[in-house]
Formats: sequence, C-alpha cells, structure tokens
Amino acid sequence: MAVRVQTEDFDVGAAIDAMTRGATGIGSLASFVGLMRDHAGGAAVSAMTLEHYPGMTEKMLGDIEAEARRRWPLIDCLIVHRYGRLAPGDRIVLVLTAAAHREPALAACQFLIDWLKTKAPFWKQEETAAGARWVEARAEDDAAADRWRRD
Amino acid sequence: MAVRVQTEDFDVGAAIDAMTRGATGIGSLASFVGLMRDHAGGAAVSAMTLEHYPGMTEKMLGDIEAEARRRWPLIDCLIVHRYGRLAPGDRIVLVLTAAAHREPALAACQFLIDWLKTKAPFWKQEETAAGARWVEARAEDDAAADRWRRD
Amino acid sequence: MKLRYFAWLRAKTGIAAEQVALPDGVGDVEQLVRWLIARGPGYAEVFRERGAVRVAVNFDYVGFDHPVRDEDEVAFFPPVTGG
Amino acid sequence: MKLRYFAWLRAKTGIAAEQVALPDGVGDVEQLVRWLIARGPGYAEVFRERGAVRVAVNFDYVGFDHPVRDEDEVAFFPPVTGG
Repeated sequence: MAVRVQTEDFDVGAAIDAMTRGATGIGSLASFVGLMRDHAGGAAVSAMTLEHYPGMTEKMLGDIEAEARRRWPLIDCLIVHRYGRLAPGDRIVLVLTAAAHREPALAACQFLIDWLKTKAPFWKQEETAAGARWVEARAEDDAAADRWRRD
Repeated sequence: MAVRVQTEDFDVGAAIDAMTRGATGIGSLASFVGLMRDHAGGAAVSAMTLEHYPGMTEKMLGDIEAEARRRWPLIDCLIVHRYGRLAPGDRIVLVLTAAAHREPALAACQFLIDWLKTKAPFWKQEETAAGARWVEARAEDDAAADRWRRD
Repeated sequence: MKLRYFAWLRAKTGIAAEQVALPDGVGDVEQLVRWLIARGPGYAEVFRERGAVRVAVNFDYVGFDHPVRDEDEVAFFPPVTGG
Repeated sequence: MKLRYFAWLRAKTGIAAEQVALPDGVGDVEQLVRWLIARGPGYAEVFRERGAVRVAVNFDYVGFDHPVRDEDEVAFFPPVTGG
C-alpha cells in the first residue's frame, strides 16, 4: 500500500525515480498530476482549501489501490493527495502506476483518478472575488467512475 | 511543436515543472514513461540499441502531436524519444500532456503513445546471451493504435 | 456514537463533530436522520435534500437502511470533490 | 534517388543508403521493388515477404502503388518497434 495524505507538496520526479530505481522489470510508468487552476466556472479563483475526512480518506484510497492491483498486474502504485490551503498552480494529487507493459499502467492510472474523484472524501472550497464557495460534484465524474463498475 | 529525439536521458520532474510553471490554467497533467526492461520474451536482455530514421522520426512525431492537438483541447504537449544504446532501467520515451481537465490530458497521453508505437520509425535490437535480435512488432500495438482510427 | 459533518453540512449544523448516546428507537441511518432533523432547523436543513447527502459508518459508504450502533462513527457529507 | 534501408533490412542489403539514378521504366514503388529484387539475392531476400516491409517516400508512409521520382528519398524498413 502506498497512499499518502499530506499538506506538503510532492516531487513527481523524485517519486518516479524512487519507484523505478533498481526495478528493471518496469517497462511502463503512467502518472497523473492534478493541479489547482486559477479559474473555475468562469470566475477567477485566488485560493482553495481542501478538507478531508481523516481515517476514511486513507481507508478509501487504500481500498481503491487494492482494487486496481486486483484488476491489473501492477508492479507498483502510489497515490499522494494534499489537503489544506492551496494557491493556483499548486499540485493537488499524484497517481503513479508501474507495470511491465503500458496497457495496465495507463488503464490503472485512469481508473485510480476516476475512482478517487468520486470516492475519496475530499471537499474543495474555492475563494473568489464573490466570496468562498464549495465546489460542486460533476456529473461527468460520476459517469467516468461508472465506466469501471463491475456489477 | 515540442518533439525531441535525442541520445541523452531526460528528467521527467524537470519536464513537468517546465510545462506547469506559470501555466495556472493547467488542471491536469498526464505522463507516460517507457523504460527498458531487463527481460523480454522469457530471455534476459543485457542491452538494447534503438535505431531511428532521422528526418522521418521528427516529422512523424510532429504529425502525431498535431493530430492530438486537433482532437483534444491540450494546453501543452511534449514527446521525448531516445535512440542509441540503452541499459536495463534506462528511460526510452516520455509523453507529457497538459489540459484544463483530466479527460483530454489522459486520453491524449494514451493516444500519443499508442500512435507513436506503430508510426514513429524506431527499431529496437536487443542483446541477449543468445546474441543480438531485432524486436518484432506486436499485434496488440496495432490493435491499440487502431482504436483511435477515424475512417 | 460519534457524529461528524463535513464541508457545507458542517456550516449548517454549526459543529464538525459531536458525541451522542444512541437515541431510543434509532436502529439505522434513516431513523438517526429523523432524530437529527427533529433536533433543530440546522439539522433539518442538512437533510432537506437527501440526495445531496452521503453517509459513512465506520469509514465506509452506506445506504440509509444501514444499521447504526452506539459504538459507531457516523459521518454525513456532500458528494466528494477531490482529485 | 536516394534509397535507405533500416534494421534487419539493412543487414540483408549490406548497406544503409545508396544513391541511384531512377531506372528506366520505374514509376512507382512496386516497379522500384521489382528492379531492386533483380539486382541481387540480398535485395530479393528483403522483399521475399512484402507484408513485413514498410515504405516511406520523402518521410511519409506510402503504399506500393505510390509514384516515385528521381529526386525522392525512398526508405524501406520493418514494422516499427519504438516507444
């Protein structure tokens, strides 16, 4: 299990190097980095505060990672998610997947961010000129997560 | 156009930092890194030499990148591909895509590596205990590339 | 039991967490929600639109028909928006 | 015209590139290939399995029916294996 929930920034290059160092069975590494944008819904956003549910967050991210490992032959996997106050351009989340071949690495990376978006208990509050507002969940995110459902 | 064909290694973290620095409209960054594995087809591989077709390589990578930009609203995009002699664990290729939202970033990243695999004129020769052998194209790679065809 | 409220739900209840004794007649989430609504207008407002409220019992998502016991941690929050 | 051979095709022809004058009667890739096959066993071996040979004229993939001119660069190579 490699899941981290932290206020500090993360170093993508260092995370990739740590995952691949000495692991010469890895042929493919996929990553996704989510960053804070300076605008949303047509309004400039000056800052954002990410709240989360300590305890449940780690459990859900661990569950999601375990599900990815069940579905694809991953050699390694990492999820890092920040919380607290962030400024535009700040990194928010990192998903990193490593496999022998590219298909499982890319599919698992997409799966992890899709499920994380709809299952990990984080909430964003944006600060705009009109005041603070809670970000609303997107229907597209539910649809993206549903693609991976197995009923 | 950001396409590089080089013998030198590349720094994934530095490439990501360069792409996102000051670009606060970027909300999502997807990457794919291909690395040299220490085994293939059941045999240990001690080294690999990547040959390419100078001139055509740059043209094809540029064409592929332009196609990705036509299909998705990318803010930025980078392809780096190495050639020459490589050892197990060495990085071979980097694909980096940046967009406001994750769907175009992830889809374009997958598209670029799928098309690059079947269209960019690179050839791998592996060195094993049994001698040197040219890597054969995989039918799965053609199938992966065909998913993106628009007839 | 421990009750927790997140994001805009917390703004309505005015508190992030509270410890309550399992009320008489409350055996599942639905009954707990009815009991909370009767406690005051802030709570009532939280549950005005049920569809917008997610529930977790002991760190797992559950439906409104899920049983609750005195030793549980029950959390209410809006659809998540991380990533 | 400039002819180029890559990967295992080069091992068969014995050369990576050569400059030839457009031969009489050669107007497309197919005719060029027939002319090459007649030049010697190494070339003949390259084109024994046509399906395994890709052709580019001036850095673009083409079919065997594509026209060739004296100023063209024509490259022959196996299916690519980069990435």
